[in-house]
Amino acid sequence: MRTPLSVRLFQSLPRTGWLALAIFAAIAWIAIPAAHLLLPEGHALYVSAYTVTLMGKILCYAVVAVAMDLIWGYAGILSLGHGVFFALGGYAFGMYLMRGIGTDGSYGVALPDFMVFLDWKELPWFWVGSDSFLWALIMVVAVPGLLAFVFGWFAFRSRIKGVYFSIITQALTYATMLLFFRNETGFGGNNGFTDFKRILGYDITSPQMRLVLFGLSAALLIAVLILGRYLVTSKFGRVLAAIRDAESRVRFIGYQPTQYKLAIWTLSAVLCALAGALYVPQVGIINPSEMSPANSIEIAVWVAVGGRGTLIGGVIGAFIVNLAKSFFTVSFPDYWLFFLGFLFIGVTLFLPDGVVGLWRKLRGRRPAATETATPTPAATPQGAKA
Amino acid sequence: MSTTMHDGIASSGRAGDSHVLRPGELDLSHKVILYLEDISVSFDGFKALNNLSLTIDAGELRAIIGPNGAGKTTMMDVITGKTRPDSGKAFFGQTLDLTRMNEPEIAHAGIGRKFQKPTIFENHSVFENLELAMKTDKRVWKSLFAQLSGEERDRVSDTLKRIRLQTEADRPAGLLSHGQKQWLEIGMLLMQEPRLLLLDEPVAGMTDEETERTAELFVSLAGQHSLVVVEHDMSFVEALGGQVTVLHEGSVLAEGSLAKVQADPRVIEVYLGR
Amino acid sequence: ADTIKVGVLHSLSGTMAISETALKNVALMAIDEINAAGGVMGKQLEPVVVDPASNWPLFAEKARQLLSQDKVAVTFGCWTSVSRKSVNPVFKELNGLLFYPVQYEGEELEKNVFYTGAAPNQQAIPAVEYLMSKDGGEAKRFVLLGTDYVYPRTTNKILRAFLHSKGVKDEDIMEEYTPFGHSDYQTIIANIKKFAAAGKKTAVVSTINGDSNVPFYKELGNAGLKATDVPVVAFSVGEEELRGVDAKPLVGHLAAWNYFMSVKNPTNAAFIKKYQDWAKKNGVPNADTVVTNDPMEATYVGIYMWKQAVEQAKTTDVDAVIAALGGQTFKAPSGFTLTMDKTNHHLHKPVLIGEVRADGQFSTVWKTKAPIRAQPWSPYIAGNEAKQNM
Amino acid sequence: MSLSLHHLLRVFLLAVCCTLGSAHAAPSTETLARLADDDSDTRIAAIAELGAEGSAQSVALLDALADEALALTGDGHLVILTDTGALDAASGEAIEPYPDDADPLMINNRVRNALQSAKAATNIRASDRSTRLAAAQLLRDSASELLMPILEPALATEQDKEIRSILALAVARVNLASAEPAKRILAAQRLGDSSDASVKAMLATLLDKDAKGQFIEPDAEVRAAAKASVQAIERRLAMADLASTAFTGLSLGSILLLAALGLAITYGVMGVINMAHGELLMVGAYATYVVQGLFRSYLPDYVDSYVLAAVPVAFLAAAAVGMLMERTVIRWLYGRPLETLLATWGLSLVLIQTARVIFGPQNVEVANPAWMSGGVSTYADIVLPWNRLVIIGFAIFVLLLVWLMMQKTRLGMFVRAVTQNRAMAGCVGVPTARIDTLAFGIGAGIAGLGGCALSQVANVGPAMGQGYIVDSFMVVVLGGVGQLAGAVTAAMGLGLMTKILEGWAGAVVAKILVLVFIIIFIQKRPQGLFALKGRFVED
Amino acid sequence: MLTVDNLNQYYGGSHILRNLGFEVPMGKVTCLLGRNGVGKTTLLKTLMGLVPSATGSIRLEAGGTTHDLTRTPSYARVKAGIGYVPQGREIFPRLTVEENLQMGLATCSARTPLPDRIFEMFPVLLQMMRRRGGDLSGGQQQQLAIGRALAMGPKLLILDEPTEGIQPSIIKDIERAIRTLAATGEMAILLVEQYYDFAESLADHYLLMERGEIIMRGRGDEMVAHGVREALSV
Ligand SMILES: Nc1ncnc2c1ncn2[C@@H]1O[C@H](COP(=O)(O)OP(=O)(O)OP(=O)(O)O)[C@@H](O)[C@H]1O
Ligand SMILES: Nc1ncnc2c1ncn2[C@@H]1O[C@H](COP(=O)(O)OP(=O)(O)OP(=O)(O)O)[C@@H](O)[C@H]1O
Ligand SMILES: NC(N)=O
Ligand SMILES: [Mg+2]
Ligand SMILES: [Mg+2]
Repeated sequence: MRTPLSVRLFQSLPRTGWLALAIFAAIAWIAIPAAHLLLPEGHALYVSAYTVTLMGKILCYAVVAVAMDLIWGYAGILSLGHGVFFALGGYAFGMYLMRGIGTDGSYGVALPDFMVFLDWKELPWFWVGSDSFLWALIMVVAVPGLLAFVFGWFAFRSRIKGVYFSIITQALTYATMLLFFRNETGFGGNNGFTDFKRILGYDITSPQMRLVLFGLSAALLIAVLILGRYLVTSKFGRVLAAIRDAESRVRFIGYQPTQYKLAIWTLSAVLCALAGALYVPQVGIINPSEMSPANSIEIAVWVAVGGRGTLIGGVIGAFIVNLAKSFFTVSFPDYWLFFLGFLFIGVTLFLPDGVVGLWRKLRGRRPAATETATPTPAATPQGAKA
Repeated sequence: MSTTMHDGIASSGRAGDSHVLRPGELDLSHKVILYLEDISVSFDGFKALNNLSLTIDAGELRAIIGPNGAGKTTMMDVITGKTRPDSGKAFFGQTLDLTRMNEPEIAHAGIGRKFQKPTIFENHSVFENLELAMKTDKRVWKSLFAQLSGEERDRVSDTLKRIRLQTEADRPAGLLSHGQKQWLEIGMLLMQEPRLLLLDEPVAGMTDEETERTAELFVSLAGQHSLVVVEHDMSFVEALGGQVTVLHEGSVLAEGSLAKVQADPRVIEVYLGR
Repeated sequence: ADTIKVGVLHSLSGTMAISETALKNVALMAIDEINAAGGVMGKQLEPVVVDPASNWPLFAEKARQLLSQDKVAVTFGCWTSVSRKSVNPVFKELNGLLFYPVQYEGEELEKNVFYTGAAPNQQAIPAVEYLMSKDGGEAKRFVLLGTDYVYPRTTNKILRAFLHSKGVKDEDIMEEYTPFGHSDYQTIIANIKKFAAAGKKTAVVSTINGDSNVPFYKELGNAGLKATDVPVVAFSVGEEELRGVDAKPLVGHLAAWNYFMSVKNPTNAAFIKKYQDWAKKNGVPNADTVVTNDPMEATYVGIYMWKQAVEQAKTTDVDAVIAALGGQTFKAPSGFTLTMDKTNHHLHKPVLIGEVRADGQFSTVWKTKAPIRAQPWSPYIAGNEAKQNM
Repeated sequence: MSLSLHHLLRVFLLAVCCTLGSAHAAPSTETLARLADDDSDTRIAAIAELGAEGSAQSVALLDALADEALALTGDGHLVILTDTGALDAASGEAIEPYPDDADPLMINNRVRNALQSAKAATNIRASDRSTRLAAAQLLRDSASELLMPILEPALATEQDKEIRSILALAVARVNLASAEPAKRILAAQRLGDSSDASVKAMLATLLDKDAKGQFIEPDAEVRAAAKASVQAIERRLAMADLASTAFTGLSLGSILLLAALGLAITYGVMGVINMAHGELLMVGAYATYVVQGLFRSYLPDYVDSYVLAAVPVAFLAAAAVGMLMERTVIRWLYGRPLETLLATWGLSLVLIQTARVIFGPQNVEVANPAWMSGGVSTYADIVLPWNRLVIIGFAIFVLLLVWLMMQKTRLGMFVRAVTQNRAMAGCVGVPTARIDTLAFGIGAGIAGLGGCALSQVANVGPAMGQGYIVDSFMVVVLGGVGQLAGAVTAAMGLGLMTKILEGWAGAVVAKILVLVFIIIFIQKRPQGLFALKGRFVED
Repeated sequence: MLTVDNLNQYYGGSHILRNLGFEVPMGKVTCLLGRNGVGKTTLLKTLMGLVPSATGSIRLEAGGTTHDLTRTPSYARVKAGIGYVPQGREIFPRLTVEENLQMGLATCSARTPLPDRIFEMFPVLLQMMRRRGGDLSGGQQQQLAIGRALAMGPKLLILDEPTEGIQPSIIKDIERAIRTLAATGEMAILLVEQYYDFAESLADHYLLMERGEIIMRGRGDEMVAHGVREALSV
């Protein structure tokens, strides 16, 4: 007797998980919009446009963190280049947004401003179709997906693992960043795209549009969490974890690790791209610095702070780090790096499984992943007993 | 021998039947399941295998002994695709050229292996270890929707019972003791239902009693499966009862019944000692 | 409220902290000074300093926060063009007011932004004209060397068009770019040497920005390319940048700005003194060697112009202040009285060309007689012809 | 430039002819006044007169002007400012009291050029060889017909071989324009010995045709000689090109290597994904800066040796920071390599901000000591900068140090053993905690040495480390983690490749191509250049 | 002599070693027997300081001094004179055979030579000096692990299933060697073995463990009488 997929999807989350998602959805889709639109400014519960965009941005980051956790936490592949997929998704959608400016730009012509003053006479071929929303959506998924697929296919086939993989992903994002910096590449150089006006004809700065984007980001996060949860509780997830722990053994029992890795890698990239596409209209700019190696490392940092191999940890990490940044950069503009630095150090030292690990410890539940193995005391820090 | 095991073997092709082979299927028309000829492997000039030739018949239980460093493990590496031989042929059945296949393909074709040093998935529970090893469609797409049927669950339970780890089923495998890991790895091998089992020192670290049980298990598997067992424990080899091959410096030194090779002065000299 | 909030939006961490921290400092100094003198319309100014951390989307976020949460009356901030581009839509949407103090590539005119740095015609073009003049060495061949991003690219595009108009042929122009943070200039300097060996007097126009300048100048010095052979004129190297280099081998190389710390006049002397005192009082690291530079002056001028406009408009309301800003004048440390253009939101600025001295200061070797009006839409870019009167 | 120079020379030669052997009169006040004029032409003319006159006082005046020590007092007097006081410009006598309102005269490049030429013409007759050499070089580059009355006698009397050949080239350059074909042929042949691109350009003009398609140079023999010489120079220049690319590549490689060597220990050997590596470089660089400052304040006479003192200080400072990091943070994370990524990332933020608070956000100035400034001119005008040469040597020194430590000492063996199996290392009696601290300290110290070297070519600022971390990891990983030889090969390979590509495609594209190359290369060698082979690798 | 008292050890919640107390006298071979998973390896790891004990004391008397090792780190225990052959070989895979052996001399001064005894017992190690430990075959690695523990001449030698994976002739050699080592009277030997015959032939004393407790103990020649073999196979 086989359980239908819908039921299994449902079962993949514990009851508390669904409850949490429901509360989250209610806040994101009902409470915040209501508080933003209906309450007067100055009301204690009023949610400002600033808060909505900030939260929207962090929701997108959270999606990226979950995507990162899928490959890092569950498949043991540390990507130091996930920013590239995020940024490509953003660029793909940004092209649509640029075209959406129409003749409202500084030069009043259909070409994007940067093309005019850099002497482009017409749209280059890769901009064809970028004025179509549908095409933009396709590109958002297809371009990063294809890049990830091709890159992953070669890398996994060559059995590139561990830091070697991490380093080439870093090289990938770095190279792409330099490429996009060049004005000749046709994406606005370091200024990138900005000054967007509308999506599907609607004003991008209107509160309604802001809320729609925010709501979509929340929806994407919910969907990604459910999907991720399903994946990691499925046999697919167990095979991934097995590959993470002992890849060659997996081969000897008849699985092709390459295909499994490629699948999760590409999926992770596409999820990042979707997040990037939602991020750009909310923050209002996309430029190559999103592809800088440091940005990609930070994604891994979010996951580690939240707790690796937990999915929800990524979300929590993304929120903690980014809210902390937003708060500290204003409250302690001169010293906030100290706070952030010590936060990272503290988390690793005292919360080896991130915030989620702490939560579990407090609840007295030891996660399977830590009670674990490494019966060799290699994992016990030297001097821990001293 | 459980019934599921029997069924599994029966349905996967009767040895010797002359039906048309599908590509990739095992051809046992000459009763030989494994065929090694003139295999040589060297590492930085050191010949670990030196023109090794060996054939294993379908259903046979073969013990391989030989001094430390004789090349036994290396031979298994060659058969399972982990090491590519410098020269020589390695065939699984009549048609499958092992030197051209990668590890998953070889595993898929029906060769299972237990490593000298037990290797299991430490973070997975004992149950999951067995589940992962179980013979099914192991492609990505299927794994996304795979779920255990009642019958498959039973098979895992049977195996758990057989390796006496029922009580440990839900513990992470990394927490098992050395001997328990050995058993778990044997269990995983059984779940794979391979045609040919390669067992590298399966009873190392087991008590004498468990060694006997293991021998019984292997003997019961023979016939339906083919087994190649490497061991240094002579009483265990004796209990297996099959033919014995002695490897030395990468090639076959002697072959025959245990009694015969034990009497061979060269074997005594290099291996058994006085 | 009895204070007026003023936003300061400069990176204090990340790659741009090198340049922007000083702008934050000078902004705070000017605010202190104004407060000490009684504030604006009798109200004290309250600075709100945030750190956008050299992260461009964060600039937009912080700008929004300053405008919508803190309700600042005006913001002084940004250095890179991309950070400005990033905040422009926010200032437009929320009708804020931004003063941008750095020289830039032009091609922009935002209602909500006042540009107190130079447009290309207030820096780049006069500098090249000088190089072509007798005193500048009558250069005939030009190397346009820059960091690979929009400001250098656009500036060089404008310069190329300008050089064409002066009869310089493409074969006498070499254009080279390096990535941000590039630190190895051996090849490029070898190439410049080769290019210069063709027999015509060659000059280098450098739009290298940020960290790359130190390795560039060190290499230049060590490779023996002297200012008397091949002078380099830079648009993004000021006193602050020269603090990080041993200037002795660079004597004679040039920079074009609208202000030099070395300018001698009472206003400047007072300005420098004020800043040095402020730095000491506020514990700025290396306070005894702080320098002033062009963007700092531009920041300072911007703050005072805003103050004057507010006092004239008698309100901090953005539209009123914008209206009042046009035509404001201020006696700047550069020694000139600067005017905010009535229409184009840019300052009329003098152009100064200076040669590097061994002590890391510049000696002015040429300057305009009077401030000149900005051309944000360069006439050397096609399509801008109609915009010259803006 | 050429026009004003000619003008200057004409005046100068006139003066030389009239005043040769005449009395050494003091410069006239009128000349002095012109020296302070606003107009460069006037000043240049005055300079030429002074130079031609050649009296000690004139030379002193010119020197003072070049050093911007010639100043105008409030009442219009010209004075020379010295370290000890002020001298009257005309008489050279000391002035009391010191004129506080004296404002030094600024000069621009054009005036500076004139000063140099004026001095060269005087200096070619100097007794000091190096002064003559410098003068000869300057005259060679600006040789013209007008200079012949100076060049020819100089050539005739010059004994030094090198200076002679330079002067001969200068004469040939002038003779190339001579009216006599025979002289032109000789000159064209002579110039074939040059390896100067500008000489090549000059010779090449002889081969040009005018608008009507006629050769500018009428004499076919001259053209043939010129052609042969052009080819000879071209060959030499091509060689020089190759050599200089190789040098720049090695130099970049040695910098990459110095930046990466510390990481080769902390990461390559110890397995700590050390994101704070760049900041350890920074510590070394700031240590160098501090040492320089101390020397400037307390040992100004020995300022030029500050770098030597900075080497051990940089090592110790970085090692101390590294040991502190290890004791407080990293030691809790062994066996959890990915967590070290997070913690060291945090550490790097803290270190950057600490530097910002202590030293300020701006870059600080670290000067090359005199012996590391400038460069050696070699073949075909290739200048090998001293700082680069020294750094190449230093890289070899540090490499040797690391190699000895890792391979030839028990400490190295212990470190390797501890990282391979920490528990077991303890069980054979290795005090693992102490070894870890020591090893990390040494790795950090090596990074400090790298930082000391980097301070001589690049920025010293709080964020400087960030620029090296990516490259360092690339070098260590590309070489094969834990493989010293691999790191060396990778660093040199990347350096050379970058420089070759840069010459061909520009810096930006070169960088992109190098990164793409790394991606492709790892496909072929998934464990790096010097991958460890063996059965344990897979497990 | 090694003296262990009242030793308790827990992995997380589970109580693995319960109130263990025993002695390993000098010049004698003490065999520890027990079925899979009863806690033998855990006991040895506790002795080595690899896993912390909850209660109890561990003392080593050798050469006239008594070391209280209960809370000392592993390396100090080695310094006090313990040599350890762990289960699963645990050689250093990327060090050469020679370096692996030299690691066994970590507590000695740098110039101490490797004792010839090792190569007499395991000639293959001499052949493979330059090969990396990880490249050796399983049995060769086991020999290496034993050789490493013997290098410094320990006062107490702890062996966890040392015959695992070793060919019969060398097992015989090891047996002889252990006897000789014990016979010198300067070494105490604690041997964990599953291979009953080997244990029986070597044991001067035996200890039988069951679920973390010692349930039987006695002299080696009493093993048959006490029915140890039967107790192991219940
Ligand atoms: N990668 C390698 N590099 C060098 N030598 C190797 C490598 N792999 C195996 N060898 C050598 O090849 C020989 C055969 O090793 P193998 O592991 O096959 O022996 P074995 O018969 O399984 O021995 P054992 O009974 O000890 O397990 C050994 O001498 C070993 O040292
Ligand atoms: N790190 C650990 N965490 C929790 N339990 C553990 C851990 N390591 C071992 N155990 C458990 O402790 C018990 C004793 O294990 P140990 O390895 O000491 O057994 P052993 O007697 O040496 O067995 P074998 O003969 O199989 O080697 C086993 O049940 C094992 O599952
Ligand atoms: N505007 C600049 N300098 O980026
Ligand atoms: Mg083996
Ligand atoms: Mg055990």
